[in-house]
Amino acid sequence: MSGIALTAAPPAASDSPGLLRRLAGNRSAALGGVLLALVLGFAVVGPLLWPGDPWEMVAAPMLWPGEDMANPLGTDVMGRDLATGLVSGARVSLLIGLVATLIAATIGTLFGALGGFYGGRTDAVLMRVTELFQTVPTFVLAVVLVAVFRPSVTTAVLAIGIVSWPATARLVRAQFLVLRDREFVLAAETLGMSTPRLILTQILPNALPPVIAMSTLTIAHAIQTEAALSFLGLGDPNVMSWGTIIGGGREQLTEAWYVCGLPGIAIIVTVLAFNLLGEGLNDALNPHLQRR
Amino acid sequence: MAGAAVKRRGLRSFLLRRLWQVVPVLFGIAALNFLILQVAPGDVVDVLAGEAGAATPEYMAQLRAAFGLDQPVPVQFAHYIWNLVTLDLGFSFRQNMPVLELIMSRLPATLLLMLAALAIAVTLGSLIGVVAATRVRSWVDTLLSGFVLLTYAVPTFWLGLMAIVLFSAVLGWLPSGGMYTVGAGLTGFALVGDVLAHLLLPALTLSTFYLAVYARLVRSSMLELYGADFIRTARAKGAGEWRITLVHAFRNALLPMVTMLAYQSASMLSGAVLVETVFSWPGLGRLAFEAIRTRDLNLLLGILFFSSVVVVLVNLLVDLVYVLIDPRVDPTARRA
Amino acid sequence: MPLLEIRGLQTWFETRAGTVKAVNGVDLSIERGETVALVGESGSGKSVTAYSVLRLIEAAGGRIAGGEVLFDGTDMLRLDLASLRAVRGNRIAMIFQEPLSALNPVQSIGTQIVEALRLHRDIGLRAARERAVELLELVRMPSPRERLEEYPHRLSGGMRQRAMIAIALACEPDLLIADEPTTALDVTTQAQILDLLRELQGRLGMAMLLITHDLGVVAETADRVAVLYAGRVVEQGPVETLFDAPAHPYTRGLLDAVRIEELPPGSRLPEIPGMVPSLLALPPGCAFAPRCPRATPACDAGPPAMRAGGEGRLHACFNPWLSTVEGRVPA
Amino acid sequence: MTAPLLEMRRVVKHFPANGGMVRAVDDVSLQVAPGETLGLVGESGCGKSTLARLVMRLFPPSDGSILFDGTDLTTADRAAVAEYRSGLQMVFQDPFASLNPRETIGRILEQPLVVHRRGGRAERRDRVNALLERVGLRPEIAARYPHELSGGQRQRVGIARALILHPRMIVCDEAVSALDVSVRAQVLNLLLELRAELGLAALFISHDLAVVRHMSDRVAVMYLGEVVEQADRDSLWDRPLHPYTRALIAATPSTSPAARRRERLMLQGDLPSPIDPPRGCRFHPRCPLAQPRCREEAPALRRVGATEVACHLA
Repeated sequence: MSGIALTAAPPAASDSPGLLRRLAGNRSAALGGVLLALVLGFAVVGPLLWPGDPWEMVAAPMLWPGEDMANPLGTDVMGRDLATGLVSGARVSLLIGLVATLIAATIGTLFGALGGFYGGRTDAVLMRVTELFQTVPTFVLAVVLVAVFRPSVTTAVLAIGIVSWPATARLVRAQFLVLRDREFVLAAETLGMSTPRLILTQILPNALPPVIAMSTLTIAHAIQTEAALSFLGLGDPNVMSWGTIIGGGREQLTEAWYVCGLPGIAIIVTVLAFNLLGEGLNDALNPHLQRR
Repeated sequence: MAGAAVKRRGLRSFLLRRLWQVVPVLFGIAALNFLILQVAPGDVVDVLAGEAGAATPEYMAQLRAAFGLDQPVPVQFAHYIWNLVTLDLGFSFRQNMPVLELIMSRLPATLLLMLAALAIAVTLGSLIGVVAATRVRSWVDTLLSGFVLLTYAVPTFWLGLMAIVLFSAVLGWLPSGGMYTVGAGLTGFALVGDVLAHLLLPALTLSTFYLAVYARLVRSSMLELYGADFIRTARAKGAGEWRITLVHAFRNALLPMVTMLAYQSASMLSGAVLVETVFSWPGLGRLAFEAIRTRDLNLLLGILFFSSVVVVLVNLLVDLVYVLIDPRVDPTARRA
Repeated sequence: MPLLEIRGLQTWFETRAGTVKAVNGVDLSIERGETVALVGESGSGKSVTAYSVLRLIEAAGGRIAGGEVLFDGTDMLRLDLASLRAVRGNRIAMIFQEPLSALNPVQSIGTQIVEALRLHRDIGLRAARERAVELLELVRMPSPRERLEEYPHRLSGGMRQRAMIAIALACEPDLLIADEPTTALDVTTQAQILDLLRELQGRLGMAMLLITHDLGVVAETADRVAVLYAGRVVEQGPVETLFDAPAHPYTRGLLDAVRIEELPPGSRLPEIPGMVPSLLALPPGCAFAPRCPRATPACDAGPPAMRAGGEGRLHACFNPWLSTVEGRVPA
Repeated sequence: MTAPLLEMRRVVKHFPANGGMVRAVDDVSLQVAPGETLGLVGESGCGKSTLARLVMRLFPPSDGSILFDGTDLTTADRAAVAEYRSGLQMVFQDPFASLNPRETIGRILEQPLVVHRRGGRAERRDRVNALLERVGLRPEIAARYPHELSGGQRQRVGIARALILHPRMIVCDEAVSALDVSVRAQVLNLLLELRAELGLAALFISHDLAVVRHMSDRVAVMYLGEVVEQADRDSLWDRPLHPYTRALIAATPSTSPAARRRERLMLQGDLPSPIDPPRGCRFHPRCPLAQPRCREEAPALRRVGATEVACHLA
């Protein structure tokens, strides 16, 4: 569902010192950073404010937020504290989002780099595999993987990682294809530079910036996918995530819509934070846009 | 030689070749399914028949023989492929029906939902995109950017839930789920109207994300095209802004949108699973949800295979549309 | 009255780094039926001047900050959009450097010629298509009738530029602006296109403003030439006399640098030291002074005004090479 | 004649492309003696850039062999290739694309020395500074990034990079085409000086015949992947034998008043596609002098006076 189109931009002429300054000056990046800090703070400080087991039934069911200050965000249909649940969800979401993206970015970069650099048959094979993963509806595949291998945090991370890499692979490949024929790369080649050195020192540094930007968006998407899996009942049965709370609150949707509403807002804020950050990064790393 | 004639003649061979290219893709999907079965815990038959003893022991034994589990893996794979080729997706014991039959009975509902969502997304998306592009940095444009950002962040299933709360529970305007009013026995136009009323919320929910994607895409391609040399040519010819926007820019902005459509047919099917679950829309997605709940893995794998096939066919259709609208695509050339 | 008269044109671009004064006071006039070349290196403002005439520069992010562009007596800069459109493509037409990107990729050549016709003439579709065939014949497009249905990507570079010219000539303009029309083409194709432009211009009696960086193209095509440096005309006059005895040191330097074939092979080439000044911070005096071999302190004080040098020659220099008798001295 | 430094023997390069084979370079044999400059001229798509890349070993030839200093590169071992790499360097066309945007000028220039393990850190820095000065740049520029430099300065850096390993020959592929006239003269002068000073051999490739003539001892003209004429500079310029060479000279616009009134040999049509080039003489569809024989029979290169020419009528 990652519709935010990241085209293979011409490699940036940016050097890192200016990057932070540019990011801070970029409105979306700054807003994204603030939101992300909020979510991170919630995940880190939350357990101190609302300690305890999110699964424990601590009060009367379906307490509305603000009704009882012992449970500031109310309770769900089973009388479990929502604030504690939301904190747990924040930790799960961030963890799964980050690790799954790491997996996706690694596979994607490897596939894209090899295909783009070597071209020919290697590329053809790798691209067929990539296309295959783009043809299969990714969420359905993730559902099947988690269902077959039993729901747990590990299977969720692996499943999301496995379905999320094709976009990165395509981006990296496109970058490599362009850079491969750039004159400075040819110049390095005519110097007698070895292939690994050529890839690592000449091509990769120029290919990575948009990949980093895209990875931020992949995190956002991974968090949404995790929530959707948990919503369908494919979450880790021992871990309370935002999707789990929404899935549980469905039955009493009309009576206590806040049970579904609050974790949804948490998801929106987190995903928004990463999207904004990714967009800001993309602008800051892309000299093509800077000129506007 | 006129290009149009060449194109028409090329189209047939293009279609044939594209159809031929579908074969390895299908084979790959089948291989992927088989791979999942192979690395799954327990033996294939355990997975396929579902747990908790839903299948009779006789059928389990029969399945084991059919899969030749004593045979080497390649032979098992050959069996598996043959079953798929003969459209034998197995039997669902939970639903007591062949998987293929189940899927076919649910397919029309999903297609209806997807088409409706697509139609909404494409029309509204292009409209908003064009308007935003012609008024860059105006309030319309800012509003669109905000809407797009928010839409990207909102989980589809959550949006559906909230829509139910607002439009069904609070306002009472629209039904909260299902495809038609059960037991009303409506026919003719009344039935169509009833289905449309049921369709509206799920279709809007599913379309929201894509609407934002297309609006953004159309906006950015229009902006890029406004700087294109041939737009400058049109200006130099003395063409008016409306003519430039619609005849020259928008016509070209359609191309990336069609490409995007192909990319997103798979994503849309994924979205349909969630939306159907929320709205109890009796399609493939709802079927998948039921399969998850009952751990009917065979049915789930069948849905995965079948939905992939649907995506392949949709992509084929999009390719064909692309050839028709972009004269630069040479249908006789091989894929780049 | 000249057909086109540009007076004190200033076109600026606002960037984050400051105001780029791409065109900074250009004066130029073109008579009916005459070919004037505007020549300069990249960043000299020659294309920006051309786009400013048709006010295409606004869509490119520029702003006309001052001056007048009088076409047949009316100031183009003061026209409302409807009247401006009535001039564009009708009385003033334009062709561009990259014919492939300048043609709409999803419209056939015929459609694009017909559009140019029907925007300004009350003519039926069938008649317009017949006229389009005539136009393609006029630009010597091989098998013109078949080409109507062809899309730009299927034509060769030379044929694309011919199609572009056919579009420009559709309404028989009084003035054709050609922006680097042959830069993207190979030399042998360039020769064909220049030949065609020369012939059509004579036959149709239209004036032409030729924008180019290639002094050779100027010599073979234009009647008069204006040399641009850092957004200003530094010298103008009839091509033959100006190229024979350039008055401005920049013109002379430019000519010396390109007349490679007249030097003994392998010998040192005359060069202009340094580089073009930034358009963000132009020197207060003559913009060429820092690179000029004849510069004096006076050159840094204020910009030199345009002065007449006889035989229709004009130059903006405090210390010009004036003796026409002496001719060009090979460095 | 001394033993050639670079020798191409019947080199062929074909690329698969949409619906056919691009015959980018077809049976080309060329030689460059030590200290000599061979000019290579032709229009876009004639195969001159492919030839440069073949010489630089960026891809192998489909057929034929390329010898540098007597060693066949297609069969050479790693050590010989490394030796070859340092002996033959290239100056690229686009000064904006030929420098890595993420490396400083100093790093870019030092890299070849690091790759070939030459000198210690201090020695390398000295060499970089000395060379920067030699190409007319201040040593402070070593700390800058390419985007901070002008086009002319970048091309000087490109030349410095090509020279840092003390090559015996350089390949210049359209090395001044992207530069403005006033800067072009500066860069050409620098190349002339350095070549004389270092006794370099060169392959100088350009579409501009006047520039090629100025820079070269001998000139070869390519058309659609083939060498159609090859001669010493003056014979080719003063007495071109191939109709294509004549048309090329005639089509080059000149600022001299005399040239304005000269008789032109105008070619018809455009360059055919290098996919499935014309049968017989590849130039015959555009040749004003073509005979029936030219359609049937491909002319071989043969010697006429001081010139080698591939034309039935020469």
